Amino acid sequence: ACGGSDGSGKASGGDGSGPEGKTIAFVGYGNESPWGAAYNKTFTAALKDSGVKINDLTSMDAGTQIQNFNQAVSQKPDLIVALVLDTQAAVVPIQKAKQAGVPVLLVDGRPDPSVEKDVMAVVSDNPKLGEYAAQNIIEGLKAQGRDSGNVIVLMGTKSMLVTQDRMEGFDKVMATAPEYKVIEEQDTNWDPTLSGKVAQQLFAKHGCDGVQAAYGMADYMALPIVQAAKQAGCKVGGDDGLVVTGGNCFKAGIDSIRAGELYGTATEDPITIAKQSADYIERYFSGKNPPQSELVPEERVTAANLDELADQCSQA
Amino acid sequence: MIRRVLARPERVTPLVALALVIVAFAATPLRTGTPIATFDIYNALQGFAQIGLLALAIGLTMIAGEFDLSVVGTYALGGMVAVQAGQDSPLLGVLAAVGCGVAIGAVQGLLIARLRIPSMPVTLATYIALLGLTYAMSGGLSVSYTNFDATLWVDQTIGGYFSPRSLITLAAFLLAALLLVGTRLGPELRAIGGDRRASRVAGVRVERTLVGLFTASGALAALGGALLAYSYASANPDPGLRPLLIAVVAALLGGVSLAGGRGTPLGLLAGALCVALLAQVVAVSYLPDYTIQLFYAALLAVIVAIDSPGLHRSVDRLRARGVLRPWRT
Amino acid sequence: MTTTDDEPRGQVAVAMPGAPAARGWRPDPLGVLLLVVVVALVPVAVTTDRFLTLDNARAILAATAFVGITAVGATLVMIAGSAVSMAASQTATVVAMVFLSTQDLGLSVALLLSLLCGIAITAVQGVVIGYWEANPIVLTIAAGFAIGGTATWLSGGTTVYAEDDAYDVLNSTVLGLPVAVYVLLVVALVAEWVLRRTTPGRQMFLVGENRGAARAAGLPVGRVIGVAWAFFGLCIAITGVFLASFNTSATVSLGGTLTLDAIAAVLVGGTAITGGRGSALRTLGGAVLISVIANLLLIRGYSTGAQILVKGVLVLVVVVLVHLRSTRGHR
Amino acid sequence: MPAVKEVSFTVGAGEIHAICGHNGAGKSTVVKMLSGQLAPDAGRILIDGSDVELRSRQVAQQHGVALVDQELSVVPALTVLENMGLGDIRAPFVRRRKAAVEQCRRVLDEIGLERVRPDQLVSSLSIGERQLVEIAKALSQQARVVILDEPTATLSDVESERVFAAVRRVAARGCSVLFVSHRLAEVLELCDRVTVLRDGATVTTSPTADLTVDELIVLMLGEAPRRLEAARRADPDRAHALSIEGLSVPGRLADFSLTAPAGRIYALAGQLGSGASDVLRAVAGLHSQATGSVRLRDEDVPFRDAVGVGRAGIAFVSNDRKTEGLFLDKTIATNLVATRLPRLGRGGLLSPRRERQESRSLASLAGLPAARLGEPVLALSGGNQQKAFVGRCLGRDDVFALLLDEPTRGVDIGGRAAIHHLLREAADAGLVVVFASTELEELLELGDVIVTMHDGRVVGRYDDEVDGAVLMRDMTKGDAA
Ligand SMILES: Nc1ncnc2c1ncn2[C@@H]1O[C@H](COP(=O)(O)OP(=O)(O)OP(=O)(O)O)[C@@H](O)[C@H]1O
Ligand SMILES: Nc1ncnc2c1ncn2[C@@H]1O[C@H](COP(=O)(O)OP(=O)(O)OP(=O)(O)O)[C@@H](O)[C@H]1O
Ligand SMILES: [Mg+2]
Ligand SMILES: [Mg+2]
Repeated sequence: ACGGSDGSGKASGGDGSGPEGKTIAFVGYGNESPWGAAYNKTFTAALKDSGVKINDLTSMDAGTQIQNFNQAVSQKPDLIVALVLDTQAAVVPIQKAKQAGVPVLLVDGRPDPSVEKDVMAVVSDNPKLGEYAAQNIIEGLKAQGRDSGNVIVLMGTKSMLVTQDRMEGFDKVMATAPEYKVIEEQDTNWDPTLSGKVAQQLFAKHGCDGVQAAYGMADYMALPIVQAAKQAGCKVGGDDGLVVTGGNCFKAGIDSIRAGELYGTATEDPITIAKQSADYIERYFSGKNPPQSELVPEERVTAANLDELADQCSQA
Repeated sequence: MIRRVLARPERVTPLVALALVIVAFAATPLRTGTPIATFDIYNALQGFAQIGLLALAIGLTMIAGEFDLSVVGTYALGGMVAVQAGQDSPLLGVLAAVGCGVAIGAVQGLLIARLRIPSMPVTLATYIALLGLTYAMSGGLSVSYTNFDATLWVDQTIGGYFSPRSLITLAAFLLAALLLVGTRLGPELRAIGGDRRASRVAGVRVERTLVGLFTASGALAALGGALLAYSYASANPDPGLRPLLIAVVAALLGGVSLAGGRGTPLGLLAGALCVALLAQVVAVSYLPDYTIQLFYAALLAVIVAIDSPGLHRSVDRLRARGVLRPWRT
Repeated sequence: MTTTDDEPRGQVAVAMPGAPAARGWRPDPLGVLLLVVVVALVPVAVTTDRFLTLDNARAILAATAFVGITAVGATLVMIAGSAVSMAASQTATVVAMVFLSTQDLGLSVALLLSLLCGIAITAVQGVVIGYWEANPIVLTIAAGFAIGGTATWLSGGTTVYAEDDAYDVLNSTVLGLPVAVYVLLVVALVAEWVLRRTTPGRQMFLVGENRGAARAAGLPVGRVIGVAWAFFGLCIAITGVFLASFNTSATVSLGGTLTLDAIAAVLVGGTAITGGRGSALRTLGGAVLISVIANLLLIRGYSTGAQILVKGVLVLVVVVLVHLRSTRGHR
Repeated sequence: MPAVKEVSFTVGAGEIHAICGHNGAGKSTVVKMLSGQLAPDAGRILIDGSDVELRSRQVAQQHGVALVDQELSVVPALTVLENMGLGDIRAPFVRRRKAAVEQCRRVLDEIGLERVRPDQLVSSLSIGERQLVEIAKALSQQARVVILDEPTATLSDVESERVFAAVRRVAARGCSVLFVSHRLAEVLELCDRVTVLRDGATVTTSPTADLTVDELIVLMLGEAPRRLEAARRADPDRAHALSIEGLSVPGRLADFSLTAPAGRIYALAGQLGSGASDVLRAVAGLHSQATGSVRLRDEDVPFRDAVGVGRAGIAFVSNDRKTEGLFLDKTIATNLVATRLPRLGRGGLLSPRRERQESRSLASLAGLPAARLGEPVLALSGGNQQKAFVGRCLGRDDVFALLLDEPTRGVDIGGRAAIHHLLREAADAGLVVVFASTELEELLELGDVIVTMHDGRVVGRYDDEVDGAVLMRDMTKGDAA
């Protein structure tokens, strides 16, 4: 049950002897990030029975991560699994891994185009996630019967490819509904507090009637928008209230959709991708030659399909 | 005996800390089952290169009783400038970065020395402003460095253990050591940190030395940032506070005190190596990332205790009351 | 090596003008700066669309609240001479986690527990700083590492959610302003009152100005510093509680840039980092000023970078002026 | 107010020239101008007959001026060797260690610091040794003019003698020496000529051979000092005494005992380093290593804890009002009530009205102008600052003992009389008053009982009439003059 693979090549290597006794160097996000914590837990658990040994080299500090990546290369494990914070800085370690003949599996964010061919990848479908957010907004506004509307966007850290990909998808879909205009794009650095603060000021700047919809790139950035709107006296949700959509669905987001405040969100939950990447690794070690790059299927979440996805989204 | 040792913590702290960390490093095979590889040391030195110049920059100001928080801002700006100016000529990029560092340091030094303002708020403000500047220069985006030759050059292995980056960092420490041990500058810096009024009366050119010091600190931080950006092939507009905190930890482990008047470049070197090795220990023994924070906390707690006059007095008091046995001196 | 022969050799003849410098009215640099800033802001404000609106004023106050509350607490600590804390954001994060995870015990119990937690964590640091004279910066860096590391360890990094949403009352608005704004005002007034009208408050000024003199005079130096930090802990805890309610969940990085933002606000409020001078109400003013300028730049469409840059320059200018003012007349 | 108005004098080559004057006469100000720390507003300084402009310490050094500042100016964080070369413009940029160590060793030996190693940290030396290091440094700089501002204030007689010998050697080489001191006998013994300053102006310059100490005092003060009759009172209630038993501070004070009943003023006479000051500091809770026992009004005093000492009813006035006394930036009123805040209101609240009342009444008690209560203490003259410092401890019903270290340091004769009067009144009101002083006049004037100390031990105790010469002999452990 994998999403679209680009089919450009098969992952070579993996002697087909099965995962038993293999060593993975795991250069993931640190546990300081809730997404990372959930991923790490699920990923480790999923591979537990396979007999793979996982060397924990996770870190939430970009510099430490690169150093750990280099460390991983030197240890010549059977596979390096990496979720990198700074895509560009990872280019050199990836090249070194290639020279050393150590295969690399990149998870979550896509690799820098210059090393795209050198790694395997299980990536979130970030453009899709952006598209879903735009679809949520358009659908919500249409349902309110609006033929015009202003949209604000609070992005994650702009320097990350994840953010850029999502914005690309978002903009593409928003372009199909020119009656709705994106009037603000602010970088709030994946910081919930900063999102809330900026949202407060944007509502003041444009007034409640000047903003009809908002996209917070993760649920923990969308919920502060909801709070800020409420505190500014703006109506949220319902027949004519603000349409807010999130992403990286979290339990809090699901609850908020239930409460009728958040219009929708989208997956990219850590659990699905953790399971899929673990599965990919087992396939790889068992010689099943998985495609070089796999996309994790993402789902749009709204009140309509909430019950099906609530479980998947409530793990983090 | 203990008392005499405690009287010169700048000699004892770095040695003890480094010895402890080396023992821990040497003991990692017990945990992991794999012997220490040449690369482990290379990689530890890479970590040293990442933090070393920053630690030297802030450590030197701490010896003189100042506290240059802006180094991490200069570090970020240096990386950004080097990447933007050095796409064609890496050397030009480094020069531009160091030039910026010199300018920033000189301006701060003039403010602090001429107006006799405490350095902490000044450099904190500069840090915030520089962060904004770097952010504005890059539009908040990481800027990638496409000159891969330079990237490969700075990190190539030399003699198995070193890279040009770690050698440059090491050289900076040795140069600082040579300057501070071999010339008047060393005692003068410590005098300025230890008793500024007395240094003035004795005839030390306090203002000039401070301006020079902040200039050097700015240049070192910018150089560190530039090398790091080359190594990562990208410049990050906001490295966060963590590099600063780690540099401070390195300096403190190096026997420098925030009160000033104490410390040597070789001590700082030991402190920076200590921090880098510790990170390597955590990495090769697959300890969770947060353990390193707990290690830092524990090491700093010891330093706090060594450097707390009130605690010493409490101990004296207990001893005077006969609760504790007196020191044997 | 000799001062030559017999007659005028080392002759010193010095004369200084007789009258002391006139002690007339001297402009207060900080006041002048404030005037300049306000005068400069007026045309910008007037020409900025939607800046001078009630809604925007509300938004500015709301944006000030979280940092402002912590900054007010930090003022006391800075006045008492212990400079700054580098552990504020980690402490706020831990408090937020405690607050959300104890919601099932009822709102008031959760509130009490989390405030106590913030006070305890911070007061312990204060006691070490006060009684042992530990360096506050080193100690709080250590504390920051310890708190952050332990929080990650114990929570395993997972997001903390509340069992119950009674806390939502903290997000409500009264007369269009969030509760946090009123709390900020109350905290600032209480802090100012403590500083001006109570014994510990006055002693904070004395201890901060000259710790040696305070000790020789038999003032309870350790206790005074401990009290200042405990109050700071209360303020951080309040911020943490509001952060938790606002975000409805808490992660290890919830505190964000609280530490430096609070220090910036205190410094812009004109409190001297060396201690002994300052005011909670001026810190409030500093926090609002930073918000106003950030808001103005945001509305005018300047980038995040420009906002941060202007904030840094503002802090720098105020620090220099405060220093010039404090050394006016002597040195 | 100009600190120095009109000063002229000439120092010959090879001459040791003294500058005398009472506290605040402007001696140090002249020294600052000659050493490049302060620029004169007008006037000329000539060295070797040519005009010089001493803009900075470095320029002064280039013209051959070496200095021992009034305030101890060696850096404790450096070694003795490093201090010797610190700020010396002749010291090479690149350090030559071997030569420097040899030179340092020789200089140390000459001044009698054979025990001190060049590599020793100055922080490990006693105050006297530090002072000697600073003097040795100045004398070794091969200067044309050596200025010594109160170099012997913290030295014992033996140490002083070493310094004098070294100074004479330097002068014999043809160097001009400028010697500032309050120790008049030593001035007359050492120096060739003396210039007397009064209120910032030269009174006279005259050869020391023509002067006696008494004549010099008259020149300095304008008229002979009047000596108040010591009024000695019997002890009232013995239970109100402060009793100190076996008080010791390692390295400073050995086994000191004294019972000081209320009503009489006890004087501890001793030069710096004699332990007199340490008795007071130890009782006040500022020596954490002190041992022994202290009781006040039959209650134990927790004397290693400054807060507990205050609570037990002891108030302390240190000898350094700048770093251990006043809150200089705060108003006079705030300073006056600083130590009695808990009693100015209830439950930790301050009552502004009571604060005003209290500060007014204290100001009038201490003789400070009530109109200036709102000004920072910094704006007061040194004498008035000291009055505020002493006044802070008076008029409290929870204070039973006053400890004062150099109660009139840097105070003119009028201010001094006023402070003495305050202390007398305090004693009459039933307080235990103990003070330490290095000044004979003050000891005789104020002390009802005088305890002389030297080298951390009590030398003698005088309850009755006593000759100043006896005290001086005790304090210096020398033979009676
Ligand atoms: N920085 C200063 N600003 C203003 N007045 C000063 C300053 N320093 C000293 N004075 C004043 O100048 C006068 C002369 O002081 P100076 O230190 O020269 O006296 P002195 O003769 O050395 O006294 P002492 O014997 O106590 O050392 C005093 O009235 C003093 O208050
Ligand atoms: N920094 C200052 N600002 C304002 N006024 C000052 C300042 N310093 C001194 N004064 C005023 O100048 C006058 C003379 O002060 P000065 O310190 O010279 O007195 P003084 O001669 O040293 O007296 P004393 O012997 O009491 O120390 C005093 O009235 C004092 O209030
Ligand atoms: Mg003097
Ligand atoms: Mg005076």
